[in-house]
Amino acid sequence: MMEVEEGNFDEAYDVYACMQCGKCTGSCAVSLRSDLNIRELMRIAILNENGELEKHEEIWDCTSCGICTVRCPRDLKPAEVIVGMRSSLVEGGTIPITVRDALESVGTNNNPWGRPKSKRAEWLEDLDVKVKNISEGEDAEYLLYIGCTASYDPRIQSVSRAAINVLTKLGVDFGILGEEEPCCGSEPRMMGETGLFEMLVEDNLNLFDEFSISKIITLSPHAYNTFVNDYPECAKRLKEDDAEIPDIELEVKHYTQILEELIDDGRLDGEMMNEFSETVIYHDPCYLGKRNNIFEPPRKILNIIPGARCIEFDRREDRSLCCEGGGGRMWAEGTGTGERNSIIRVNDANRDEATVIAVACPFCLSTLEDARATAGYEETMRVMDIFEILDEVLK
Amino acid sequence: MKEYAYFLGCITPNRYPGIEAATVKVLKKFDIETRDLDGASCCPAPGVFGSFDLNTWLLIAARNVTLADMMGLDVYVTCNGCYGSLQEADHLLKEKPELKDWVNENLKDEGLEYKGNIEIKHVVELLYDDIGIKRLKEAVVAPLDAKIGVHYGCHFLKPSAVRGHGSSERPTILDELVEATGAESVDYKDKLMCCGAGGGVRTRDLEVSLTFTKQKFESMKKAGIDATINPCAFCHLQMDRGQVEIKEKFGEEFFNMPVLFITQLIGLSMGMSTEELGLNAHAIPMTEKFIR
Amino acid sequence: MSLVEDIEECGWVFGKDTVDSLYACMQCGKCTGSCPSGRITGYRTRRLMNKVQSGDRSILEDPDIWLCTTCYTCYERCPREVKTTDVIRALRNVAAKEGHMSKAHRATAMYVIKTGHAVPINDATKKLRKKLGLSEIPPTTHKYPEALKAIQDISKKMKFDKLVGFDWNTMNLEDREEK
Amino acid sequence: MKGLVIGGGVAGLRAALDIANAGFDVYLVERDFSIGGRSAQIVKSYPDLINIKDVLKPLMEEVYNHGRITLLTNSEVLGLEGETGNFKVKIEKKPRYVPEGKSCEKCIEVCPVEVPNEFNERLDKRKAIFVPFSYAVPDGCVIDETNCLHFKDGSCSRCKEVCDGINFDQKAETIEIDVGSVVVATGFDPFDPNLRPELAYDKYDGVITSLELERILDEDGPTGGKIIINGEEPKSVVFAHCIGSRDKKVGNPYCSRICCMYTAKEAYMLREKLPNAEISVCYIDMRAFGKGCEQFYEEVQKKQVLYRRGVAAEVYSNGGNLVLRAEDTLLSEPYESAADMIVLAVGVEPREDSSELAETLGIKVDECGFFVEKNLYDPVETEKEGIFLAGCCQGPKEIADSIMQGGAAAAKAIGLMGRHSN
Repeated sequence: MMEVEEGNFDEAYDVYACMQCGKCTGSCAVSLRSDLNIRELMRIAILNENGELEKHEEIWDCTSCGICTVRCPRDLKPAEVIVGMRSSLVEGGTIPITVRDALESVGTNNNPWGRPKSKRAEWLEDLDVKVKNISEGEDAEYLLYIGCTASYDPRIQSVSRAAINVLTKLGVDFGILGEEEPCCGSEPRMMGETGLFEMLVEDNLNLFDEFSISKIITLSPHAYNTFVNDYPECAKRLKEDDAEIPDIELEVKHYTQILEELIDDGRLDGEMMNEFSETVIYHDPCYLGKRNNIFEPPRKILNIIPGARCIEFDRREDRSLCCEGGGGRMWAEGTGTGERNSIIRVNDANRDEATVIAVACPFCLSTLEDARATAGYEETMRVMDIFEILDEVLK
Repeated sequence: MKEYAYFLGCITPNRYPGIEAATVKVLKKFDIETRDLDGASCCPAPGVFGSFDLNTWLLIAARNVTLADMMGLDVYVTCNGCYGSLQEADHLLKEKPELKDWVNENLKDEGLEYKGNIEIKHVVELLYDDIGIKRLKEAVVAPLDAKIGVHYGCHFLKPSAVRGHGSSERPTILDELVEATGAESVDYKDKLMCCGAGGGVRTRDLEVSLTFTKQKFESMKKAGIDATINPCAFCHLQMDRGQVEIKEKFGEEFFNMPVLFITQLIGLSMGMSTEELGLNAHAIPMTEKFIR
Repeated sequence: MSLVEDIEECGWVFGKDTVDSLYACMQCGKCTGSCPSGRITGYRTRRLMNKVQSGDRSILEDPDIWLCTTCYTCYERCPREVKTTDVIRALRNVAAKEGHMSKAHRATAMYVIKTGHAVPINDATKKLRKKLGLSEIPPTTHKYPEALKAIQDISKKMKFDKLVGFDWNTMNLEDREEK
Repeated sequence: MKGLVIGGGVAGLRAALDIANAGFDVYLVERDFSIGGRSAQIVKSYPDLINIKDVLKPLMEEVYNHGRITLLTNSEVLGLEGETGNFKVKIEKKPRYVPEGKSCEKCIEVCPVEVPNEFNERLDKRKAIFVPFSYAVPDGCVIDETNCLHFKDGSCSRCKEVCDGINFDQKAETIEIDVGSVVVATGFDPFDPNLRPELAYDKYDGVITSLELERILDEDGPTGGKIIINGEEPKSVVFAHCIGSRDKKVGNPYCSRICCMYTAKEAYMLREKLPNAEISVCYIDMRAFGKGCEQFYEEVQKKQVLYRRGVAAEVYSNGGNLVLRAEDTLLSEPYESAADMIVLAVGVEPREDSSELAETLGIKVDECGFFVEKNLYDPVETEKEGIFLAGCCQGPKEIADSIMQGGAAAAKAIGLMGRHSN
């Protein structure tokens, strides 16, 4: 049987309880076009030793969308088994070079994009609005956690700027960490770098404590997920190992949840907006939807925008088709050869005559933007983060 | 006296005529006369031609059966492939009237008509049923003191429902014949395994087919076997010539295990010479125990 | 036509029931577990049956289907009495029809058309036959030209010559790309 | 001494008859308007394919006409006190408003209310005054007061205008009876597939449950036995096993036992009606342990019903065409299968209100909601002496087993009442 730090794969993930029904593989976002077969991997985890994993390059095809775990009839966590397998590969050093570079960059630059830490706040430069910087001692109710991708990727930086504009207009008391903002660790964790993730959790919790941060708004569902689901568990484990972890309880929200609260409180409504004469189709991000059951808030926001005709994908909410941006896929080539999900997605949107695909995740924005260009919809369709739409329509 | 037509097939007359000579001689000693089946062809091989085109296979096989049918003689074979082809075709034709009509329609031009009045026999059946163990034992003048590994071959036993020699998993008929010669039939691990030649595998992928054979010889060696006997010219070729090919392909030590057709073994026990049984023409030379 | 219908057509001599027995396959794997070829090659009988059931034509191109030696072990042991070996032979007929026939197999077929024997006689054997007191030429198609003609007539009538690509002018195989 | 049987499905019918035939008077309490239970919705049995109606109808009539059986339909048990040999049971008898046996059906024609017909799994409509099903016992019309306009706002009495038998003034009454023993045989509910939203049961008309298909297969059903989905005969059908069974995510970790075989039977019946359709079945393991069941399974396969190992993963529509995705776990290959009709083999669940009844009776339910038997060796007794279990309320089982358990529970009840009578 395969081994991980926590013991063997059965102790860590209950692999013997798998009944090999194939619900995971059948549900998997990439199984139709990649060799990734999670059911088979569950079997291999019992029957083989860790060395076997080197033959399975497709382990890096997993987008960590989590649907296998969501649907498993035996209530197992196949998505975590993949993380465990990647951990073993990371430990053994047999990982794709691009993944290795990304992980090393997190260690040295605090982001996986290989960009210097000093440039993390560059996106702020052409912004008209003044933003509080909590790391410079300014007080704010919320930390707006931008995240690595929205800090460095030129296309996604526009979401960060839109976020500042919108939240400021709506009177939310928030600040940022600027250059001091760390990597949240979500992607390193999904890429199997458990040790690095633990280090980030320890450092980040201490950083939040230092600046008395307890309420966080995230742009990315990935950051949201890791703060809400991974941090508490990891902190508990670290404490048991006598690490110095501050006793803070974080209240973390994805930005769509904050905006929903503003709508409920009457602080955001359609009258504050100009007409948005578009047919908008919303693409559920896996980390917001499947993994955390947050389906309503983004729809609620889009539905109050005047002039917007909101339509839906056939595959939506918990059946939403993963864009393949998560789980470290931004840094792994992938073995599949068939049509990418993001292409299927923009084609579906086009068939349904959508003019705007609304997203609420930097990875979805990135993959769908690429697909839009590849599929030739540059003239007829835009891919926009909900923040970007609001920035455009708010008076 | 009994009379049979002998369907030679390909490998017996064209590669291992020793099998033909031994068989005719042994049968004659027991008053079984062999008549030529003039104009017979390749059976054609059931796994090979049956895999290419079943219509052609059936027609050629039916033609061969009909040649004997028109002589009014039951026919015997010395190859499991021939046995498989002719018996399967005969069985299908006896079972399915529409097939018989189709065959006769197509054989009309050759002046042939299949009637289904004869039986297809394997020489092993002649030895076991017509002659019998008792008479075989009585005929032994030079009992063999040797450990024999029996190879049945697949199409002699299977499909068992058509062949009718009982269980294909626990056959004894050849072992009984071997023991009648004074030799000991020794069990070995892959006794019932295919030799690897059939189904077109030898032709298409010699290395794969030899891997079967090699495995059989390895387990025979382990069991301390002196020689292997078979009832099938094709298996015979695979196991005799195959040993040379195994050495060529895999560069391993020679197994050097003599390969005998069942009537060759019986011939030896009845005092016939190694030479008249064609045994000295084999690729693997006989060891002392089989030289008379 | 679906794959199974093709197989039914090619295997009509066995009868429809024989080919259709494959629908009784419950995928227990007894066949694969029993297969001597599967012990040393990538040939997987159960998988083949499954693919045939689901009409996956890609198996026609799969060279593995030619690794069955027709030993009938699977056929004998099948708990559902699927006529595996017959199904495989009929399936190979379909593959051959679509041009998936190896050069070596075509050559074997050629010998039968040319001589009536898949393994024709040679000089060494002629000598040996004489020494053993047998007729130098066996009393088969080798001896009787009219018998050989009968075999050739059957090959033409069944279009077997076309199937294997036999050229009557050169009495040899025509050049053909191996699929 | 008298007996009580709660539930008029096959298990309860068998129990009531056996107790009555042993010489004891027995009450049979049924919540619905008719006895017959779930079996009445089923067309044929497996593996012998006999018409359920041919067996069930005589059984129902025998119960109805039996001198020792008091049949209380449209009735519910409200309370139970006392102990074995001496239970006092409170029962609410609700009115039918129409005399039993009355069914000239003129009233149905004039009724303006149309509601989904539960008996046909809501695939067609019925009126507020209606005949529960073709061979209901007691027969005749009944009024469903929750939907009847007369009871809603008094705005309608059209049925009464054409039928003087109708009496809106009937009132529910509570009666109290003394019984020595109780057999509980309250049956099951089918799993609600909306708890597995990825299968999109709520989204597409082409996705149906096996019980819905059962009604569609019935010559007396909503389509007259024609297989019609979205107005057309389906060309491809996929059955999906283990929907709501063997599934911890929906709280049903158990195997429902009957789905493998009822699916085989439905596939068989479907094949008869659709000789050219592609029919396949997604399954995890095949459980065909009943007498004759394995042979039947083989027979079904031979009708070119393709069994593919691997559970159904999800259903979506690709530009209007249904697609089912799953992995063929034998080939280790995920696949997408187009299907005009997808039949979800829904599992067996305890009745929604089984815990309430357990509390009323003072017996236990297990973590899944099924009533708990005393132990493995007393499979029809409960921990409370004098209360026995039969049929699917104790755990999933097929019709034959339910009947068997009904008989066993009756034998226990007879023995107990015999001891107390002496």
